[in-house]
Amino acid sequence: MNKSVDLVRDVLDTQVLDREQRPLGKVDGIGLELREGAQPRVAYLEVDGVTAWRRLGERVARWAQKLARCWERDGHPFRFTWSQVRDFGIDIEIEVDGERSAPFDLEHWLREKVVGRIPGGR
Amino acid sequence: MKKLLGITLGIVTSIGGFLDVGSIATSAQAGAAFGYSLLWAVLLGTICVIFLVEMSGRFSIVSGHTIVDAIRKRFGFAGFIVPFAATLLVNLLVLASELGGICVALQLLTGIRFQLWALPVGLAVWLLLWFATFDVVEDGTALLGLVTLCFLVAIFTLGAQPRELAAGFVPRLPSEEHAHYLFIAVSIIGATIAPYLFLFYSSGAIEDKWDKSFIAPNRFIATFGMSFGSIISMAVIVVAALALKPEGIRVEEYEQAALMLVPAFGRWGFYLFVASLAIACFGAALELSLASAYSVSQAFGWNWGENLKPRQAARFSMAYTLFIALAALIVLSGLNPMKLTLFSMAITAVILPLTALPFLVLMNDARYMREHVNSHFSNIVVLLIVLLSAILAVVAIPLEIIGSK
Amino acid sequence: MKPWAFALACLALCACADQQEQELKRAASWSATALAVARYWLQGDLPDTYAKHALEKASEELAKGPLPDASEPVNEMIEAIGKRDQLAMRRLIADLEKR
Amino acid sequence: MSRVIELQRYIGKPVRDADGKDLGHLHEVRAHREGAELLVHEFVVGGAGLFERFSVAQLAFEVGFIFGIGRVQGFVVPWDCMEFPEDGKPRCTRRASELKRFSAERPEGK
Repeated sequence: MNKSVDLVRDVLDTQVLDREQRPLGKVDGIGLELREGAQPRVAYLEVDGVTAWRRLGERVARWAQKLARCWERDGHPFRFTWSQVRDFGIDIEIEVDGERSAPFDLEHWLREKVVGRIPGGR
Repeated sequence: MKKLLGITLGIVTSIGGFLDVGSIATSAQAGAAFGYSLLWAVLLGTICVIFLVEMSGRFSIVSGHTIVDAIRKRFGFAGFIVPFAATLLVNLLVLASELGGICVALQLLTGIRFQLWALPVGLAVWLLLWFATFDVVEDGTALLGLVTLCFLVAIFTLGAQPRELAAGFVPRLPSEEHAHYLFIAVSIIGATIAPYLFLFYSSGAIEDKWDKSFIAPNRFIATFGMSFGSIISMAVIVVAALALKPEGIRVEEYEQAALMLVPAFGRWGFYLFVASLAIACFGAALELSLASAYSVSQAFGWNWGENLKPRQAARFSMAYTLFIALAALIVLSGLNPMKLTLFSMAITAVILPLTALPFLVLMNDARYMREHVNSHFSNIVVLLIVLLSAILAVVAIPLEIIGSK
Repeated sequence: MKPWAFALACLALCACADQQEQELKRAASWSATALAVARYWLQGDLPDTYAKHALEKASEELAKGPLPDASEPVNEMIEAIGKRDQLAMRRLIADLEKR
Repeated sequence: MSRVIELQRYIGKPVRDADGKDLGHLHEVRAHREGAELLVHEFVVGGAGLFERFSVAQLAFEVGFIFGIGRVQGFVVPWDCMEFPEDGKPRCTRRASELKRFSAERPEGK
């Protein structure tokens, strides 16, 4: 894998896959740690719908937050560090089990509340 | 051998899937009001859609991405959200028109008002998506869609004059009713270059796991599939011109369009029209619901795929469920189906640049396309037709609104 | 007066000028529709349910248009279909053609 | 002391140089791998290829690129000359004249 990485072109809004290649979401946010006298380092990469909507403005983000509260298990967004990245190319593959991570909260909520109840949704 | 099957299937599905409520309604009105003189609009739309469909197949094959997925990555969330929302809204209007088309077909058959059919028809479309897999949905409806070939047969039984037909391909304004002529031309182009067509095609290429060996077949499918499909659309114009125009019948409601196959097939004509309308709209409704669920899932990075059971892709399945429900409500509200269809097609032409141009940028980005980037010729063709139809639409819609008051 | 407002105004003007002409055209189209439906029905090419439904639609539109009296023969056509009275239908077709 | 910023909120924002002159929009953040870390070495300001908000002008600009109209140009700002104040407006501590310029036919390919 080549050394240089452009954070906007190659990382932001890139598809994130979990250990079993299942789509987890897109990189909606990048946490950059600014340090005194040392190069800024990427502290975390974030996959969270509300973070994405916040890029459009605070009002939109508040709406997204209200909505997300119904299915979010724990309040804070899903973050992973660069060291967890296993493969980096067209998509970013990370060492995480998607099923149990925050981005799948909506998926689980829908499965229990709606899909599970409809016959044939097995 | 598998490739050959893939190609023939690709062409068949494009023929069956090409015609929808938009092409039937706009072509019927065009033929009845202006005879052959709007054939050029279908041709123009077809040329553009051939390029766009070929490009969307090549894009998925080479980059491994779908279009929506890549537009977000290339332009960022804030840059992508406006074209995305506009396309979704138009998809909803077009889906409502498709469901409306099925309900009207049932109204013609039974006399029961179309609104009462809205929920049962919405449920039928939803049930097929909920229980069937991608192949059944795509291939089944397309094979049924071949019934629309009856319009082609009707041309020969009604004896169209080739010389007059050719004249229809030269664009020229009629002596009067310029505004309405322009509006129908734009609606035809919007009906022919429906964004969901190439978004669906690009997701299908990923779903069918097309690899590099499919680049040539993809070009073949796009060219022949779309051209055969558009020939049927042109046939509807010709049949309307031969069967309705001489009688002085202008198509304002589907009840009038339903007469157009009677001169060619007698008692069967009416039933063939109703079957074509219902099947074409049913196929298009399925494709449109899937295309919209695909684009929402690809925009937010959810797992997607019609081959996945609803439990495996709950967000994807709920996306098309919500979409169908909203569209059914629009039909239930009793909006005039023909007017809704024509305006949805015209609005499709207005927002076409918002989808086609970002896609054009992607097709010229070496990071995605490597050596398969677009040729200058296809860039120019797509750009010209897309901008032309958008400008025409922005002019035609207000005139039509003023005219019809 | 902004230029586009001026343009819109004169567009609206010429639009209503041919408004009456549009109305006449629509009425002619709907009566032609009624005639076609009646004729095809006589030849046995149209099912009764559709024929009645299309004629109801035609008479509704004609009643709204500039020649409302044209909707009377169309209403009688609907009854003719109900009674399957082909003779009356032929007479009504002739009557509507004269209008 | 160190501070963590949400980088995506600065992307596409206008960047001022030491004299307050507008350098263009923050367009790219170039980093490289150091062991398990990802360290930023420079910022690219100005140029095109990024929508802060969707704008028809930006789309026209991008389409122009396809036909070779217009060029991508801007400045390369080393990591230690870029500040990210709380007000969300990135600032460069050097003057435009002191910065390395870049100019390319179209957004650089991979």
